[in-house]
Amino acid sequence: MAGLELLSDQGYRLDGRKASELRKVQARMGVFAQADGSAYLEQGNTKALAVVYGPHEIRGSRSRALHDRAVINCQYSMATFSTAERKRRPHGDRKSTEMSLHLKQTFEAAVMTQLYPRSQIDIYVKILQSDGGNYSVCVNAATLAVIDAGIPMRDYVCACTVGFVDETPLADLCYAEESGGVSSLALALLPRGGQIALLQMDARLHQDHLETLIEAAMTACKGVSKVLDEVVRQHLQEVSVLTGE
Amino acid sequence: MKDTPLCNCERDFLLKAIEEKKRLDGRQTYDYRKIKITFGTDYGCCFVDLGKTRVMAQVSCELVAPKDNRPNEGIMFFNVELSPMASPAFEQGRQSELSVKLNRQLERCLRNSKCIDTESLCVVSGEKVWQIRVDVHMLNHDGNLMDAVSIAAITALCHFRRPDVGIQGDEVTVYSPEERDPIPLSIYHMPISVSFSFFQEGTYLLVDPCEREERVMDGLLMIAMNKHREICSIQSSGGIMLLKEQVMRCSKIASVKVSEITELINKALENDKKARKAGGRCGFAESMPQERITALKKDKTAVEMTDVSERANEIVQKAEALPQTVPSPVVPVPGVGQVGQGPQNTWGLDEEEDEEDSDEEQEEQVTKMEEEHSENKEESRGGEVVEISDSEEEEVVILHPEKPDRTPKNTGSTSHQKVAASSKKRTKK
Amino acid sequence: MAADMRLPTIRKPVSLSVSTSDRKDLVVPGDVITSDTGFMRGHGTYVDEDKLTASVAGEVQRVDKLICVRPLKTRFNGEVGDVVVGRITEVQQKRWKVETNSRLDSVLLLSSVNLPGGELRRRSAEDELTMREYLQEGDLISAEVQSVFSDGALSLHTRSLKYGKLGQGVLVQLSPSLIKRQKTHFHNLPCGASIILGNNGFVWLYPTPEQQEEEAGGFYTSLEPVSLSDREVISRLRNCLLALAAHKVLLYDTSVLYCYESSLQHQVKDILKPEVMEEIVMLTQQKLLEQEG
Amino acid sequence: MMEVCGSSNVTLREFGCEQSLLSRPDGSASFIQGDTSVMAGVYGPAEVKVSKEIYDRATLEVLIQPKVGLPSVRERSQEQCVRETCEASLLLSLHPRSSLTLILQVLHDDGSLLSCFLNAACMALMDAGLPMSCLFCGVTCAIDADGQIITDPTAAQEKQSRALMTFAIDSTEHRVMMSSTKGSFSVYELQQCIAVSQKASEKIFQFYRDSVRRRYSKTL
Amino acid sequence: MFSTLKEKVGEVLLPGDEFSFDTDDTISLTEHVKPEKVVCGPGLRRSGDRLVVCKSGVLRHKQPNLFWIESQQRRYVPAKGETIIGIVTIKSGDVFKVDFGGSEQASLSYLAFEGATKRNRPNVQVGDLVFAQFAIANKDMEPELVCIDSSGRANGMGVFGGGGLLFKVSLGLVRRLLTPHSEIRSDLDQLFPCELVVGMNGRVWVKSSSIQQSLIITNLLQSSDTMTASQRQQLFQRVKQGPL
Repeated sequence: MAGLELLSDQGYRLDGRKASELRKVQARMGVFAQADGSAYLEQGNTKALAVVYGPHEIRGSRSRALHDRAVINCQYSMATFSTAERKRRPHGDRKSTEMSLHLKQTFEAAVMTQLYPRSQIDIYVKILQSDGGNYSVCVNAATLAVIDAGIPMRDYVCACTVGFVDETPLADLCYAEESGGVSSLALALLPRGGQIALLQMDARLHQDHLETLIEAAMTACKGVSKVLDEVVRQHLQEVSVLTGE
Repeated sequence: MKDTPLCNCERDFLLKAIEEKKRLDGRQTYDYRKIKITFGTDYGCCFVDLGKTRVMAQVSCELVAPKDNRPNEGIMFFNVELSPMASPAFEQGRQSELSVKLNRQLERCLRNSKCIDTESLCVVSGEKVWQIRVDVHMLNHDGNLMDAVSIAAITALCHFRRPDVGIQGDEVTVYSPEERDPIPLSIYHMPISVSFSFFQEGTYLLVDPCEREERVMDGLLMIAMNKHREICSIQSSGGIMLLKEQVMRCSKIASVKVSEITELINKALENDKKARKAGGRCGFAESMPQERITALKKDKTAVEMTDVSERANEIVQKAEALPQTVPSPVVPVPGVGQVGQGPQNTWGLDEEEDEEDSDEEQEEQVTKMEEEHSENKEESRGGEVVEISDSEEEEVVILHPEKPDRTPKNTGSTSHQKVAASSKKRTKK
Repeated sequence: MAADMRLPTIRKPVSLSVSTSDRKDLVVPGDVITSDTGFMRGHGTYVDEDKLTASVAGEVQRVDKLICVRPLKTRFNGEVGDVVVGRITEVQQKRWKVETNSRLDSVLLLSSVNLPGGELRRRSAEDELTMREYLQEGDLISAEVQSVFSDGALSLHTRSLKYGKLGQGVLVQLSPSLIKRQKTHFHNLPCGASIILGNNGFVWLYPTPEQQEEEAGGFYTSLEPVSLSDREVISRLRNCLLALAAHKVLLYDTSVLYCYESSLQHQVKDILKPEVMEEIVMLTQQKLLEQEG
Repeated sequence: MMEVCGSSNVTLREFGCEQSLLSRPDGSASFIQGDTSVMAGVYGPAEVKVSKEIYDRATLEVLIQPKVGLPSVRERSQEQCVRETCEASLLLSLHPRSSLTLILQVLHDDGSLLSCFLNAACMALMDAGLPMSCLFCGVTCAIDADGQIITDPTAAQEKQSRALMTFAIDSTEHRVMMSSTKGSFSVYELQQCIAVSQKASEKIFQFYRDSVRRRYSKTL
Repeated sequence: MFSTLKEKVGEVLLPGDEFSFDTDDTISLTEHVKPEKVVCGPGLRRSGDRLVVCKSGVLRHKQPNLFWIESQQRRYVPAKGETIIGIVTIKSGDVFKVDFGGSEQASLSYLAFEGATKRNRPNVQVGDLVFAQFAIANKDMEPELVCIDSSGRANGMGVFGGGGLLFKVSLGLVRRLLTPHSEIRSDLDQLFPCELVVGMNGRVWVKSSSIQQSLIITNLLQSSDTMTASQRQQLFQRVKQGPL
């Protein structure tokens, strides 16, 4: 691996965090007036914007409609200026398409789509600045946007990536760590029931370590969920005061 | 073109059957379908049959300039092609969700796990490296494409030989296989994907779902591992809720399955190597099923040429005269030869003979069935005998054709020696 | 013409001192509302392991044994009798599809409209063919919810003279939760314009008609030019509505009117400037409080 | 001129065929000529896209999948050759406003690929039970530097040849339904190649017949 | 021609094989034979004065003068009066759209059920199976299904009840199953009691007392497609004796 030491002997990481420490999460809901729901979320230096439209009548080919539940349509894109190298294609390549697909399946698991037969819910997520953990940040931002749109969900969906270095799981990887060749695992969790909505892992890892890694990821996700919970309650309070009759 | 819709009764039945631990084809919950690995004439060409699912992988290579950030590494490129042959729902040239999923999962499984030594593919640093391209074509879709794809891809990579290169100064020479023996790739480990499907919100779990099971499942968990029990990739898909315990259980099952499949691949590779060493032909002509009723093979045939010049003249005439004047060879009684005096029909297909044939073959069939019967008894816990594996066997009817008594009318008729076909069919038992 | 450009600033909410936030029961998705099984599950909730759990973020409402969670913001959930303003999206066999800001496009059956020439006329095949002459894609209508289909789609009707095709005017799309339910949603405001406050959050502003045209069947629309003064009134109203919506003030005839009156000291184009908006809304709210108190 | 006839080059490599080997398509076949091998699958008559609908006959689509990489111009032109042959033999007017899709997958290319495509296509169409006015087969002839005609050439023979011709020949009157040629040759050579191909086609048609007969041997 | 045709009954024919109408190929020493009428079934077509085979398969004959080609086709082409198993895919207004495995979906009016009126609509959901008959099956028109016979009776047609399994077999096997004294059927009868619905479109629905039995029947039928009668009987015998 590259010469960089991902975890110092003192137990500090490249950016000075402890192994299980998350990056700072900041978020705001209801950033757009026109959309049914929207949110902006920063996790460290990764920044994402999520917008939700719907549920609404299916536009385009009607054959996509499902007679027993809503279709979730996700689009993930990265701003051309989001990475150090200017991206030529903001969306449509294999990786983005896959990411859209993963977002879609994550929310299909969490959103109560059976309440809206024959309709469609659009979730658009854009990465404004990328510094690792793009998938997790998108999920977290989209969760807030879905809540803002008043669409029923079983629970929050929180996501986090974890890595594995020197027998130690590292929570919430940043770009330097991700590209440093550690085995990384991304996990989307419904924290209350401990259900995993999406699990994805890359690179080699011995079977015996899997459990510790999943455990660490679940803890990290629960950490994220606390922050999101605060954001939602704060927002709820502010708005409900305004509409107070 | 649309796929046939799934009706409610099928869905209900399948779910109920799964609850009772029964599967459509009589398998147990954690059983794989029959895996069959065959190779093509080329190096790096591999066919995998997983039950009725069938895929083909072909590895090819090319000298290209390396990527800027990795000047000393060869390039791996994967392409999973969902040919419309495999299912009417697949459209050509469209990036469907499934194709993205399979492509990315294969990349993740084989490239990100660094199973191939890409540094050994470097020819001239920063200038020329080998690009290894793996094309996987779906031929028939009956569920669990991912596992079939991963087996086919890794087997084809193991089977592949790239041409040797020599460097003299700035000159790079690529030697043809005749000049120098081609070189195999160096493969560190063999990641194999194992798919688990979940039903009824994760209550039930099946290994290797077939197409109809895939259509009623809630979600899928794909775990790629090697035989050293190292996980190379995990991917969940579909809207399922997993619990940690389920993931752990699946990873344990996967490690068992992976070691079985790895063994099978190694055996297949070894057999092929032996066959090639023995100098036998290992092309499709050999892999062509000999005993299928729907298959027929004809040895090298000479075309009788005695009246070619006449015919050629005839054509000249035709070109000049009106086409109607052609003595049109209407087949008065089909089945019997016509104008020319072609060689005798070499296939004993008179009805009598045929009956004899089938009688014999029935006897064979019986013994075969009995064998399998006892096998099944050992296999099946609970004594459910009727398993598909043997009813499938029923398709295989051996109708050994009579040795063709070709009349050597033509000079060109060469006798062709049949190489005993080493049947590469094996069941996973 | 000087352009007015501003840097983004954090919008300060109009803070009314009555921060009685604990007064309401606020929940977020996944929160257990009660584990008592004696309650009935309403909108915005689901039962998970015998616990009544919220599925949306909002305020818990209890009617007898029925527990609902009302989200802060949502698409229009139509009920029978609601007045809606909508746009025709499609002409189908014997029906129009109408976009009404609900989950599915609403349906306006050919049999639920008044056709010119007698209310109780049978719908002939000819009518089916000339449906596009009455209403075509893009037309705006006002209508009333007649019934709700099992999948949640609304069936509309325009069998009253007050409903039908809309002519010249301005459509303002707002959140449905800001519209206050009232006896009537059609108002001729004293400021010289009329307003239809659709329950679906679509608000229609139009010049007050001289007199009701009879026998038009609701398909005739006047194309006479609207006078400048009327236009100005309508634009002012539109901006007032947006200002009120931005500060989440419930919309009904009085609040709109008060806001209009408060805005008179500013030019129409200035109303949407944040500080002006804040001022106007403050004034409106004070007036409303006075009136209540 | 008789020296051509005496040549031992005029042989067909051993060939084989398997029908109904795939479970999904309505008809399938694999055809092997020496080492050259093609798999064919047919779907139809099935639903047709509105944009491709023809009011008085079925729409036939032929797709050729190369073994490596994506289909290119070469495949497109082969697709057209095969499609035109199939269109001439199929009774497309019996299934108006429907689609027939024929997919051909190269399994191994060792010369005479186009003729192998045609043979596999014919077997697959027969397996699908589509109405046809006649059968067809493909024969490839190469003319080498010495002017000798080689039927069913291997890839190496193709490379050394001066001209390469592929003919599709129908089963009833042994007429040429399609021809695709490359390289230079004289009129006489062309005629001779046609004659050779017609002769060779008899063998292939007899093979078709044997093959189908064998297939139905159980229900006879 | 009649005689040449008859000679060929039971033989395998290929597309392009022809029979000419001329009687001179049969040299009759007796009086001139009257040209006989021949009815062409599937796979045979008249073209001018010839009879052309257009599908590969075995030539079959039924008295007095009906000839057809029996083939192992998989794709179904609708024909008037045939009964099929369809899957309801869309409910739109007054009609259901039904998938039957052909080239387009058939329409089925909700009034075409026994006892259905404008008020009393049949209870059919999307995804349900219907057993219905073609009222219109014409290559140029949308096929139309009905679930009543000419006298307005259901006659076994209509929506399927719950349970059971649907599977596909070749069209040839379906025809074999539906022949008046089908051997396969009688063999099956000896195995277990079961409810079997066979559609001409290659779909078979089976319901029996247990899931296991339904599965066995499904697999037996699917495999008997490629078996000779004696092989099949052996297999059935084995299943019967098997410890079930």
